[in-house]
Amino acid sequence: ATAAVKTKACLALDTGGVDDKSFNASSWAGAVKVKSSSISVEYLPAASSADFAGNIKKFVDNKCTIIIGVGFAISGAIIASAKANPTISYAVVDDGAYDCNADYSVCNPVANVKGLTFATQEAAFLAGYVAAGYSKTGIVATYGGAPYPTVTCFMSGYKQGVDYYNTVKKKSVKVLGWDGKNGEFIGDFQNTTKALATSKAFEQAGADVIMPVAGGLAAQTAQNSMTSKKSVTIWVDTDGYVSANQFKSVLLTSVMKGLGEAVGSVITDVSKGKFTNKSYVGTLANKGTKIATYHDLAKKVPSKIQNEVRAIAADIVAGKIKVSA
Amino acid sequence: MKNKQVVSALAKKRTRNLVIMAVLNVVSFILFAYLPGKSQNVTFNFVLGDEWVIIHSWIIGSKFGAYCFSGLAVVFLGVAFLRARQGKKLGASALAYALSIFIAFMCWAAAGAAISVTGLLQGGLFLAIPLVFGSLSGLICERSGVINIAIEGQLLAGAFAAGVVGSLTQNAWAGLLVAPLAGALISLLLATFAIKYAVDQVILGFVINVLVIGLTSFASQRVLTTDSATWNSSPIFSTIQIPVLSKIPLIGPIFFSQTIIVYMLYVIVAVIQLSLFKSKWGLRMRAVGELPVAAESVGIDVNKVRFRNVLIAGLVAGLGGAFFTVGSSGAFSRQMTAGMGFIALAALIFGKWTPLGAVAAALLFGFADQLRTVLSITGTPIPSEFMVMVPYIVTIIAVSGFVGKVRAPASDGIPYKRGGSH
Amino acid sequence: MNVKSIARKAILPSIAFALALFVGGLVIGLTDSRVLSKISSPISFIKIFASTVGNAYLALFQGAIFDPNLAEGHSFLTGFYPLSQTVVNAAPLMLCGLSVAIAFKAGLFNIGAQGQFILGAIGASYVGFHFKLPIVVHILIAIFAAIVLSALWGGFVGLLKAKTGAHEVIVTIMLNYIAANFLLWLLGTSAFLRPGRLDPLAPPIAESARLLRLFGQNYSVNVGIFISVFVAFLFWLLINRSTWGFKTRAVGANSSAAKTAGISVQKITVGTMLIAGGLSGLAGAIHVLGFQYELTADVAGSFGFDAITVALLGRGGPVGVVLASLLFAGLRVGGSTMQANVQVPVEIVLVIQALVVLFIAAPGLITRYLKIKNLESGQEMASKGWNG
Amino acid sequence: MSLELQGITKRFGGLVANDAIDFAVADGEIHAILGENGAGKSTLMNIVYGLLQPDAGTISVDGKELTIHSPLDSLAAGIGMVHQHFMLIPVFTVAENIVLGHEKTGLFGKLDLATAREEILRISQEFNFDVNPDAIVEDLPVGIQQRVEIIRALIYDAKVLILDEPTAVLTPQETDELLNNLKKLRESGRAIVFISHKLREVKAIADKITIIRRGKVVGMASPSSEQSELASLMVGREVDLKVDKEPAKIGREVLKVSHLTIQDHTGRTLVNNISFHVNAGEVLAIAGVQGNGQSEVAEAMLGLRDHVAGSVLVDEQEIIGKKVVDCLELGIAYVPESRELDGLISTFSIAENLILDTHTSAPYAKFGRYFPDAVKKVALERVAEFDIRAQSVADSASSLSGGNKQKVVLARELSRPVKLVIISQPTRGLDVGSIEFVHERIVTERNDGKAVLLFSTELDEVYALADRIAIMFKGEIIAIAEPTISREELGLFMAGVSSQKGVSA
Ligand SMILES: Nc1ncnc2c1ncn2[C@@H]1O[C@H](COP(=O)(O)OP(=O)(O)OP(=O)(O)O)[C@@H](O)[C@H]1O
Ligand SMILES: Nc1ncnc2c1ncn2[C@@H]1O[C@H](COP(=O)(O)OP(=O)(O)OP(=O)(O)O)[C@@H](O)[C@H]1O
Ligand SMILES: [Mg+2]
Ligand SMILES: [Mg+2]
Repeated sequence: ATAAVKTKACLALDTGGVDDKSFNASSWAGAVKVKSSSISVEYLPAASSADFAGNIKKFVDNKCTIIIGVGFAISGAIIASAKANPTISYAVVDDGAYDCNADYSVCNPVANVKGLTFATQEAAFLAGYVAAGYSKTGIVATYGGAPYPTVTCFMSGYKQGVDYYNTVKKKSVKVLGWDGKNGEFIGDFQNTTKALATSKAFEQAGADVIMPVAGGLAAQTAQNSMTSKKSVTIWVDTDGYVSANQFKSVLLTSVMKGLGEAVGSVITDVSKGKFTNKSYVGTLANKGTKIATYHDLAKKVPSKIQNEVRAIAADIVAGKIKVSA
Repeated sequence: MKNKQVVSALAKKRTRNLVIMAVLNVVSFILFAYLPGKSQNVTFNFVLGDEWVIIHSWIIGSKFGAYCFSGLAVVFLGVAFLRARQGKKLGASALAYALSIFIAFMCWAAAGAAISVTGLLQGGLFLAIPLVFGSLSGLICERSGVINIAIEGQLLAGAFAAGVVGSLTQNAWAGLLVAPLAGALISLLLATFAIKYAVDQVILGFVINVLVIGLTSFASQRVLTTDSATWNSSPIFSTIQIPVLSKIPLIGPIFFSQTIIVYMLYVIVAVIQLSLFKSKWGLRMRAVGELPVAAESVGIDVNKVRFRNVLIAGLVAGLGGAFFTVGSSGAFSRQMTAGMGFIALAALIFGKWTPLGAVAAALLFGFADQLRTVLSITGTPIPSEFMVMVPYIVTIIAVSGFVGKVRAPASDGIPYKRGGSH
Repeated sequence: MNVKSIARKAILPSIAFALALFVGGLVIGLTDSRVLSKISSPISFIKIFASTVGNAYLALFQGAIFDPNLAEGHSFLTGFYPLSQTVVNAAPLMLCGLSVAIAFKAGLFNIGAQGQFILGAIGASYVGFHFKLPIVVHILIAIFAAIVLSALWGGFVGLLKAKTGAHEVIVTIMLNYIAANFLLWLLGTSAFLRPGRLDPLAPPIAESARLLRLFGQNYSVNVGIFISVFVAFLFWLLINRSTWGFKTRAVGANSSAAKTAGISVQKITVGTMLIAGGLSGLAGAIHVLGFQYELTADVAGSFGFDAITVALLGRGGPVGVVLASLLFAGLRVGGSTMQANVQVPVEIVLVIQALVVLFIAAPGLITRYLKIKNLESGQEMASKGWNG
Repeated sequence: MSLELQGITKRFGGLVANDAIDFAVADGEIHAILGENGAGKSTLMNIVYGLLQPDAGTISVDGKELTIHSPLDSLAAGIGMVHQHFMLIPVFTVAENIVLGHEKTGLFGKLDLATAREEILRISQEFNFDVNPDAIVEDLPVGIQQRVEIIRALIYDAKVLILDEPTAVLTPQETDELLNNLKKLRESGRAIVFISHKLREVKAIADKITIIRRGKVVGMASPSSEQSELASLMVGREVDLKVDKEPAKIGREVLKVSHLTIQDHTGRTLVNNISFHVNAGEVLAIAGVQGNGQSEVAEAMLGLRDHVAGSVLVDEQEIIGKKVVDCLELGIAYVPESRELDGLISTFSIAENLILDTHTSAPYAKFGRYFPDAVKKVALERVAEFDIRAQSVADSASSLSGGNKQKVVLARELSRPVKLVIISQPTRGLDVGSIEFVHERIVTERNDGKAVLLFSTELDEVYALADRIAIMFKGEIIAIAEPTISREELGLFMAGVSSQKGVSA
């Protein structure tokens, strides 16, 4: 047996930084997890999208064996670099990484780039169903940080889940904050005051379940749920019960996005020499996205609902239920 | 030979405003009342908690309501017109007009939905709190003759200090205690450079903001996030229900079930309003802000007064900063003041450099912002990105002399040199 | 303006920069856990303190100018890749800096470079990806579109100020927020979406609209830097060798005397803000056409804000702005390397920038404590208070 | 109580404003300080009052030497001052202004104005001042504002009262009243320092006269001494303020103002429906106490004001509604009231200031290009012609002395081809040398057949230059008179008493 090939995994982060309590953070966490004697990991932050190309270039010069761009925004720079350096493996988080021609009539995967995307709407669908089933007031809510597809797909799946609940149960649970194309957005991922005011406003409008899709701002909503006791919160990206344990008493469930795992597995693939450019889509089926258990609130969620959710999950996996982004 | 009658700027402005009002009225008739297809019910709720008297929610047909209140607006417009004819101020009539138009607008915007009026006002106040603190800080500085663009920085510093100390001690009060000091520290910088070194105050304020944003963001990345359990998870103040008052319908839940910081705010507003015009402190503050050399000629040490007041302003803004962390969210996050310092500045100008004016303006901005939220969660056709712009647009309109030509204190921003020739 | 006078002008900024680096070093050192752990034993404390700060600034240098690691194996010159990045970022920064500076000449404080930059980027990129045009023509039209859009955006501020007296500081700050949200909305509209995609990411700029790169594809340095420096020269001409410049300086120095002399303060105010807007817009164009190649939500980065410190450090003059923009671009670019290599957050760059400007604005401070005589005062630039 | 100064010296950079000045005033005595503008009078008194710190010298009260760091010390020592530039906060009420610095506070630190009100009323009774304690100062005419300053000094019972050019803003009648009041105060045993450069008044009231020139005491004189004697002491050479001008050769009507009305932006009427005309070759002087609308009229002549109605014709051309630049084009030379604020750009070079309003025309400019060399060349000629004292035309205007600043403005305005010269307070703050120069210049323009509209609050100046005198009061022209009109009559007009003979408008 020959010594394992030394793998050097390098993450080019999106703006927002490694501590964004969101996709940058979980991608980096995933990389760190698989760190080993034969695998080294490092990252570069970006102050703005102007840094992307430069960061990737640094990695190329530093002889990285796999370069992972985090966020759809960096995709272009990754593809450009990949075509210039065919010997290096690349991956992009939250983007299919297709190389299109001028008028986007033909788009092809690039030989050495793997796209990592997530059908989070599928898990969000389940969360929506749970929320609808849990809600006493018949009103549930969601809001986003900014109207990015990676944000809105959560909200969209959530709404579809509620609508599905309404059709099967002949109920009319209302969703605030997302009507299918428009919704409530804070405008950034910093303004805690506004996030808090928004959460309060949702409660005053009668919502008793709120799903914030706004990175760090989610803490404000959970915080508010704790103080007001008028609502519960659905966490996203990670299992809030673990990552934000101080709020455990008000976390109904979490819509988990397997970013870390995906990033980790790409890196291990490379170290095992099994890297392919076959793009990865995290789904309920491959557990790339899922909802967390109800933890402390388990007894508050009717077991009937819990079972139905399992069934629906199966249907989505089987393709009986289609969930659009 | 011609001899046209002069029209003063005031008269011009009045006629202009009347025209605008009339146009708005037509718009409200057409857009809010006539155009909408079928009429849906609008529900206005006034109850939030367990007030004594439960005001029944008020349900009205959207089209009907829009017609009624647009009509009512016409009446007030008439009154305003008559007053203008007599060269009187539009004052109350304009206010009543605006209110009617607003209700007509709400009937249209919230058609088929339920609006919690109390909640709307409560939320508005909530968003206004940092603005009020900020604008009062600006007021004290500028009435003393020092322009304060650094409000943002003062708020941010206060938020940071309160968050960290509150977290380290696991005691919100400790945080509340240091926040003003942090604000004052920033003021110390402002005062030293503005008064001692006579640096251009607008530039100075801007640069101080950059400095504070840099320092707090740096520290929060390098220290807070490394171990947020110790450094960045402060307990927060719980709301205090004032025994009797908090049960008053409408008023109670809005004003009397708040955190200690808000109650402090009430006191501060009252104190500043009174003392600005009725105390030695206020008299001297205004004197050094208007004609410092005259103040000096009666033995007042102008720069000492200015220096002290700038520090006091820092205390006020710093306290306001505490609202962001120990007052609401518990944890500090980068640039969490999100430009509120600048809106506070606009509120100060909009409020014509008077405490009550600034407070009113701040409340208006807060209200506009909350209204945005409330409407967009009940669902409006307007894209959210535009809804987000609302407070900024309101601010621009506000400072565009819409409230009449505002005059800053005469020596605002002009450094004072002893024995300088006048 | 001869070499000697420039040299004399440079004394104060240099000292200020050195001081800023020093204070920045303190901040870096005293927030480092490893350093603090040694607080008990002075000697080792000093040692580790020095090494920490030293490494940080070394990384800064490597990220901004020259990195030996890149050179090894290749030619010596390849080690200057970071410098090329600095230059690329300096170009738009320079133009934004000039935008702020020209406003200062007329006594206006233009905090709106950020928003104007965004409008320019929008115009340039739309023309850049939407139309099919021959090279050069395409570039010219794209730049033209950028300048028109941003000039109007900036001119609006001037108009408000002239007609209603709305203070430019407040208005430009608000317009920055509005521009950012407008861009976000735009990126969601079909006109700016990539076919079959939903991300807020406009289609890439057509090859025909991209600015020529100077040292091949590996180095993104492009003609943008020449354009910027040339514009700096035009700036000097406009201010010192044109009647418009004379009027501008007059209004900036004493508007009531200017008015009495028959100069229309309103016209100058509006005109200056038009030009200022156009300059920032040109910056946006050069950034997307020469480097970014696509319109993103944060396309403006922090160019517009850094520009203000650039203008202040550059003392409002073209030469100063050119040099200052290179310096701050270097800090920015080096900053992210510093964060990557030694985990010192890039925000320290903001601190250094602010400190430099503070020390410059208060020459009294330096002259007093460093006993340096006959410095050029740092106060060429003054904005007008609310009543002005 | 007596005040004594010894060897007071004060330097402003290179300029010695006070040079080892000795001065003393005893109680029950009025001691006048006579000196032309810029002699150092205010500087000296500001030192006594603590607003400026002397570089050398001692101040002693009742023989006790005391160090005065700030007005606090002087006030404590019983020194009160009525300043040349009033030290009143415009937006404060009279009472607020009086208590400022000596505030008494009641419950919860509430400001106590009541006692101040009583005091104010008491004193204005005593001197029949009729001052309303609750009036806002900026609404009061300057005469009353001055009384407020006197009241303030008296309330903090000043034993030594300093008045710095108190009569500059008063009508002759008001001046007489003031002088009488000062006599009263003298009776009450106060020591009074009376500063002026108006010989008549000084002779009328002073017990002793000290004359200073260029910061030095050049001698003492008794009130009985001849005016000419005082004048030559003051100026340092023989002077006669008579400008010899041949009778006017009246030409066509150049300026015709009819029914001119001006309001401020709040709609307050500042100038009310006035009409007058100026012919080529004559000087029409508009006299009046400052603040009666003259400044507004002057500005309106150049289109500098909004909210103007009526008609202003220059050679049959309406200028109301015209842009400033077009008015200048029409051939109007305009010398503003304040050279510092409106006449010059202090940071600009002297050369640039010399072409402020002609910078777009040849040879300075062509197709928008600007040629500094041409500017410099022309500047050198102007400096020679108007004998402007400056090291270099590249120096900034701020480096110039008052008189030379004024010369720069004149040089700029009078070097253009103009038919109408509008000139406000042309000699304010100038020394006699400059005054003579400026007056001669004005007369030359008149003789060249230009129409000259002169705004002046200095009666001497008006009499010296005017061919006709229009008197403004409260925004109206209440009379247009011949220069033969007596001071008394003129004074009554300035005080608004129009019920009398004289060519009423
Ligand atoms: N703060 C100052 N800095 C520099 N020079 C000054 C200052 N104040 C006064 N001067 C100069 O000192 C000289 C004396 O000024 P001062 O005001 O005492 O003269 P004055 O006798 O009061 O003249 P006026 O009759 O105009 O009041 C003048 O040349 C004046 O320009
Ligand atoms: N306020 C001031 N600040 C600084 N320097 C001043 C000031 N006033 C006067 N000076 C300086 O003092 C000198 C004398 O000024 P001043 O106005 O007294 O001249 P002057 O004696 O009145 O002569 P002139 O007849 O030209 O008015 C000038 O050179 C001027 O530079
Ligand atoms: Mg004087
Ligand atoms: Mg003088």
